[in-house]
Amino acid sequence: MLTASGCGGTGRELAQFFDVTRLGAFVTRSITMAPRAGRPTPRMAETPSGLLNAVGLQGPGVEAFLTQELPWLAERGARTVVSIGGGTVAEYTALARRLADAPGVTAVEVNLSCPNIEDRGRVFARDGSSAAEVVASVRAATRYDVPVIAKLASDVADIVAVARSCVDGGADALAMINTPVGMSVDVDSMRPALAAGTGGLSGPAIRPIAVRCVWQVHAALPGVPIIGMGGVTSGRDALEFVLAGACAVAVGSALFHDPYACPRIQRELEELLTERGFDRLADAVGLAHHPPGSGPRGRTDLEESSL
Amino acid sequence: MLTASGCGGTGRELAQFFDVTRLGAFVTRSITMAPRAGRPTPRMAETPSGLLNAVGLQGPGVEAFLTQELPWLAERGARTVVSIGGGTVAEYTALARRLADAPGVTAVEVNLSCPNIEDRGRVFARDGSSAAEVVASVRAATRYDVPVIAKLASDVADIVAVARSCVDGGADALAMINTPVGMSVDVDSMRPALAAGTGGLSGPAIRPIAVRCVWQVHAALPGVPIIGMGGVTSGRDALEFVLAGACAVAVGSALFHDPYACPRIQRELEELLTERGFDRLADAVGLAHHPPGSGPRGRTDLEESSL
Amino acid sequence: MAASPVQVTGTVLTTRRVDAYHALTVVAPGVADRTRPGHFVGVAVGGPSTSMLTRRAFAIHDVKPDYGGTVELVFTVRGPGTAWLADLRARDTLDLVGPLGRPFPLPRDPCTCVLVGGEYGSASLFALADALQQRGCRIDFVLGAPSADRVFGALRARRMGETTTLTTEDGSIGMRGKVTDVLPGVIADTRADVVYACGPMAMLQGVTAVAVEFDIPVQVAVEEAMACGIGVCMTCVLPVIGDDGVTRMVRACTDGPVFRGERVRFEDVGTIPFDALGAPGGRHV
Amino acid sequence: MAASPVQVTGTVLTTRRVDAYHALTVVAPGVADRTRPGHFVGVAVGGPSTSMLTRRAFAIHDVKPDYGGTVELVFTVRGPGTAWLADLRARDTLDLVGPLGRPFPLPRDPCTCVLVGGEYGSASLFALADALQQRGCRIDFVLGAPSADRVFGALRARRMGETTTLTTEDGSIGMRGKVTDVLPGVIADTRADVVYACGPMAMLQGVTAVAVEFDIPVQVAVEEAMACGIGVCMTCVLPVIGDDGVTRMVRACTDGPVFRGERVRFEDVGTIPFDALGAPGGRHV
Ligand SMILES: Cc1cc2nc3c(=O)[nH]c(=O)nc-3n(C[C@H](O)[C@H](O)[C@H](O)COP(=O)(O)OP(=O)(O)OC[C@H]3O[C@@H](n4cnc5c(N)ncnc54)[C@H](O)[C@@H]3O)c2cc1C
Ligand SMILES: Cc1cc2nc3c(=O)[nH]c(=O)nc-3n(C[C@H](O)[C@H](O)[C@H](O)COP(=O)(O)OP(=O)(O)OC[C@H]3O[C@@H](n4cnc5c(N)ncnc54)[C@H](O)[C@@H]3O)c2cc1C
Ligand SMILES: Cc1cc2nc3c(=O)[nH]c(=O)nc-3n(C[C@H](O)[C@H](O)[C@H](O)COP(=O)(O)O)c2cc1C
Ligand SMILES: Cc1cc2nc3c(=O)[nH]c(=O)nc-3n(C[C@H](O)[C@H](O)[C@H](O)COP(=O)(O)O)c2cc1C
Ligand code: FES
Ligand code: FES
Repeated sequence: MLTASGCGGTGRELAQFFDVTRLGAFVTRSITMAPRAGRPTPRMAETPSGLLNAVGLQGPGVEAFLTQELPWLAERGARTVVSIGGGTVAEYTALARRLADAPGVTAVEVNLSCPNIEDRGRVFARDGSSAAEVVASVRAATRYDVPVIAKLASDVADIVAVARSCVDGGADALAMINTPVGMSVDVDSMRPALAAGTGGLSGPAIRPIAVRCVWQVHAALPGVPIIGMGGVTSGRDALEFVLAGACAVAVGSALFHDPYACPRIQRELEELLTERGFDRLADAVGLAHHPPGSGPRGRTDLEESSL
Repeated sequence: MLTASGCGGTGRELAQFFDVTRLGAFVTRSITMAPRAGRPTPRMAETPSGLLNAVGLQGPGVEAFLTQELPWLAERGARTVVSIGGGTVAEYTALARRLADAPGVTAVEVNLSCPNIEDRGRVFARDGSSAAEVVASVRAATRYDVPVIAKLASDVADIVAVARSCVDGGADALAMINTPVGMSVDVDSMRPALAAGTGGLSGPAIRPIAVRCVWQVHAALPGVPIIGMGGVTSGRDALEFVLAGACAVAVGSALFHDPYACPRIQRELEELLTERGFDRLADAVGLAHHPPGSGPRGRTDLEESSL
Repeated sequence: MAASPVQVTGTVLTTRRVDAYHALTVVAPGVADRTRPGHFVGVAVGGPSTSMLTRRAFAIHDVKPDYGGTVELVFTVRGPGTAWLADLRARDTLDLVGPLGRPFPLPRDPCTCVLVGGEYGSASLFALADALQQRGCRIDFVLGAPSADRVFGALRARRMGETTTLTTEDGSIGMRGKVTDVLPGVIADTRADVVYACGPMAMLQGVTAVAVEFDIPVQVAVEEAMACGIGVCMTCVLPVIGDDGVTRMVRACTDGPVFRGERVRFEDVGTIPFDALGAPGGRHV
Repeated sequence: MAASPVQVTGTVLTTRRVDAYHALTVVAPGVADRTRPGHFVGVAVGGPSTSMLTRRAFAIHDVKPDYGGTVELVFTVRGPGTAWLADLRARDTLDLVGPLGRPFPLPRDPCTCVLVGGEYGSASLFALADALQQRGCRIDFVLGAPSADRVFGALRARRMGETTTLTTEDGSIGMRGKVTDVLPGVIADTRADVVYACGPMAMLQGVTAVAVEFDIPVQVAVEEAMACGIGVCMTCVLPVIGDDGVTRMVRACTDGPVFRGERVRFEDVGTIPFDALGAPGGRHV
């Protein structure tokens, strides 16, 4: 059980509620080179079973992160995945270099949902080749024993193609999904509900899209570890991702509702696995792809279309 | 107020509840050349504020449609938009020709969310150029005074690019969005909840994604009429689409819950418009793009990224 | 075709537990008036800001003239929707659409009818029994369930039926076994002319097989997952053989839920039979 | 920093209407124990299958020792979440996280305090008044709202305060106008040492301007839309000037909701001031 990037604060806030060292890993918000004040408010709008946010990567910048946030996590022995975000390949690379000799970095997660300044603001995650370029240079700048995770977004025509590019670029694992772009208009003010106009949609509303992405990528790249996320609020939700092919599950917006969500979901998942006779999580990963029987309902003819 | 394709049956079912001639238009399910039995069951799964379906365009084929369904609508004087679906450009063209001399066709809607048999099953809506090709040939085969509507899906990296291709191909209007592809795994049977594996996600869960698509396309192509849909359940939801840029709104899954949804939403929308001092719907279309004041909160700096 | 359905927001009159089941009586005049045996209702669950979009289908158990007309539903808690229903109290409101579906066809002349109910499936049989008795028919009941607490309406069946045979899989009441174990005996003893059945799909398949063996007609009320209940979404289909011998994927909600048992291709439920109209590579394609 | 918050599922003890407001008393021992004046709670709304994901924030109005500890919330129905809360009845359960936020700082020595409340904002002032009085402070109240039914706690203010001045925009009770119209007079008359305020942002801005004019400290409790209330989501930020003179986008939920009024850049709320830390094109970028 991991926290999802940007949803667990600095770790200190959640530590009031439970022991963060018992997390599979604490994933930081996406760290940028310079401090960022983020987007104006309103930054959030509730939608049916979902939440739109436009925080805009507010954060203190990598230097302050390394002096004020990472050491706190490291001292406690929390496994820490550092998420990084940038506007150019060079910025991602510089971030990875800066993290390379920091103690206490369990893995580096590359948040590819940032606009590429050099490509008219096109988001890296929507273009397999620029995503791969970022991943390759982060991989090269990162210590060999620190895994690099590429975090993908669902706003693409072919998630498998992007996933494959990232793996070819050297990603050790994939995290998905980041928030699809959404929008809400306030019918009273007759203006967008978020100051930034559009925002990222998270929560149970997107779970079917996230599960589909995990399913498709696991089917195409069965050997690649996947961290599944998007609307996980319970052990049943987590198991849905595991059965679709995720070997780890991250919890985001659910933390806003239930600060104890991570340990609770972990416990619920363990119970469900035990009930179903699994000794280890690994035995359940991707199991929904392989029907136990082979009756006509068991057929897996998954055309990608909705029709 | 329109019905969304595939959500209003043949028209007869809804006529038990309200007068279908009072609809802005009745949109048929997507008609195919040959009869289709569709996908096996289970064809539906409920998700948080959403619904996954994999009906698979079950229908009687165009001949039976023209003899048994269209005349019923035409006799009553219902405005009918005929949605068509095919696996090749030729099939769409043949359908458009077959409809060309049928009386009672108000418009033709091209459902582009069908797999292109000639492009390894890639869905037309995900590829601007093949979408444009379909639209152009349907446009050519359709009477000049019958508008052709291109129906787009949100599962693309750049909805504006696809929209532009379709308009360049001759689309008179755009309908959006068709259902994003989603999936749900039943954690008890440990198999996909739908027999088809993946399905189309509809309902309020996708409304933020749909509103964002309408907003982006209206911003880029302000002169093109847009039919907005995706999770409309109330007059407020409909107004959200109108303010984002839709000049008409379609109701899909909400019909499953409330068979009177169309007339109710129409009435609610009219009340909201009156409250806000609009004489005509047209005056509200796209209004959220143009802030009345110009304070700092009124700025419309809409980067497309979620960050 | 069904009576024209209406949507009503009814008030819950009473709630009670009956063994493993919950029973809910709701004031719903427009629905009650039009209901015939075998009809069902679509119930909105979860309240105003719910995340549950689809109505839940429930057979109409009882219709009473009180307060302008009430309907009673009997249900078991299966998931979040039925859990919400079970929490309702008197005076809460409930949003219903109904009556839906095609009711049970009734014989023109008096005859002997065996009514077979599995679990809560028996809920729709009592109104049917009433209607049949009014036409002078003889009624015999066969009710089954996994255990005693899940046999619904045994007392009422004993009051109404000429005979009533109960079966439970654990033997906690009646005969140990399934309804199909005892049905041939009941049909033979009563010289039944027709069988009506409502319950799980596997039971309906078994009952149909028995009736076919005896060469008597059988009417089954099927249960398929439904998104709309009014015939517009096409999610509730199953393969049924038409008068013309052609198998079509028909809607359980409006073409059913009552079908002639021998017309339902039970073996193929959950598939598109290769010879169904419009099947991939099949007829007419 | 706040007392360590906890999550509890409390039972609703009483519900009542107070003019335009609803008041809800909930048994929540762990929360009640730790609450200090100015704390708030995050309340889960909508029940088990709700479509509403975020908790709603409410100031803690009153804490009582009954049943191990109760908290009272006072609220007005604004949208679906508060509508759901307003429908709760005694014995229903409510899921709370709290106490949250930094409470009002208290003066070390006895002094004269003016407490300014706008609409339901006055709800958090009575516990504060209690604490101040225990330290020997003199309390004067200024409460305002658009109309009489939306002034909360006038009676209690009259009981507790040395003086109580009411204002309504429609003049239906007290003086016609806003709290800021009367505040200078009250400060002058009482020779106030400090102002505490809770209410709409525009009011807090006005109150701060008055206090600055008089050169006395002012503590304001702000209200910003919050997704988490516990400091992890960064949606509730506003520009506040730090001790070092640098403006930062700080969290209303954990860095506030109580701030020194003159530190809050009210004019710039809803923007990123160009000179804020990390502003685009601004400091350190
Ligand atoms: C015509 C008809 C009559 C019925 N009569 C009764 C009755 O009298 N008493 C009773 O207890 N139950 C009856 N059912 C089954 C009842 O509809 C389901 O138990 C109920 O929908 C489950 O909802 P849930 O939210 O508790 O469970 P979930 O499993 O969480 O439901 C999720 C979704 O699946 C659908 N669904 C799941 N199982 C079924 C099913 N078996 N049939 C239809 N939809 C399903 C639900 O409608 C919903 O959309 C009937 C079903 C049909 C089709
Ligand atoms: C620290 C704090 C203390 C508060 N104390 C009180 C109180 O004592 N009494 C009272 O009546 N109200 C109080 N509020 C405001 C209260 O939180 C909102 O009225 C409530 O969240 C509205 O929820 P809704 O679902 O009814 O409305 P909606 O407008 O539908 O809410 C939708 C979303 O917006 C958020 N939201 C909307 N308006 C506000 C707002 N002004 N502040 C915070 N979040 C908002 C909601 O939390 C929710 O996520 C307080 C807010 C804060 C931040
Ligand atoms: C408020 C908020 C802030 C987020 N910030 C980041 C971020 O900094 N980097 C990132 O990669 N993802 C970020 N995300 C996306 C989440 O990590 C996660 O991918 C997404 O929310 C889906 O999971 P959920 O539905 O469990 O929230 C953020 C999400 C939210 C709601
Ligand atoms: C059961 C079902 C069947 C559908 N069939 C079609 C179809 O045949 N053709 C089509 O273009 N869209 C079809 N759609 C998509 C809808 O027309 C609509 O785009 C989508 O459901 C979003 O709107 P909603 O959220 O209001 O349902 C179908 C949707 C559902 C739920
Ligand atoms: S449930 Fe929708 S067609 Fe039967
Ligand atoms: S509300 Fe989440 S950080 Fe303040």
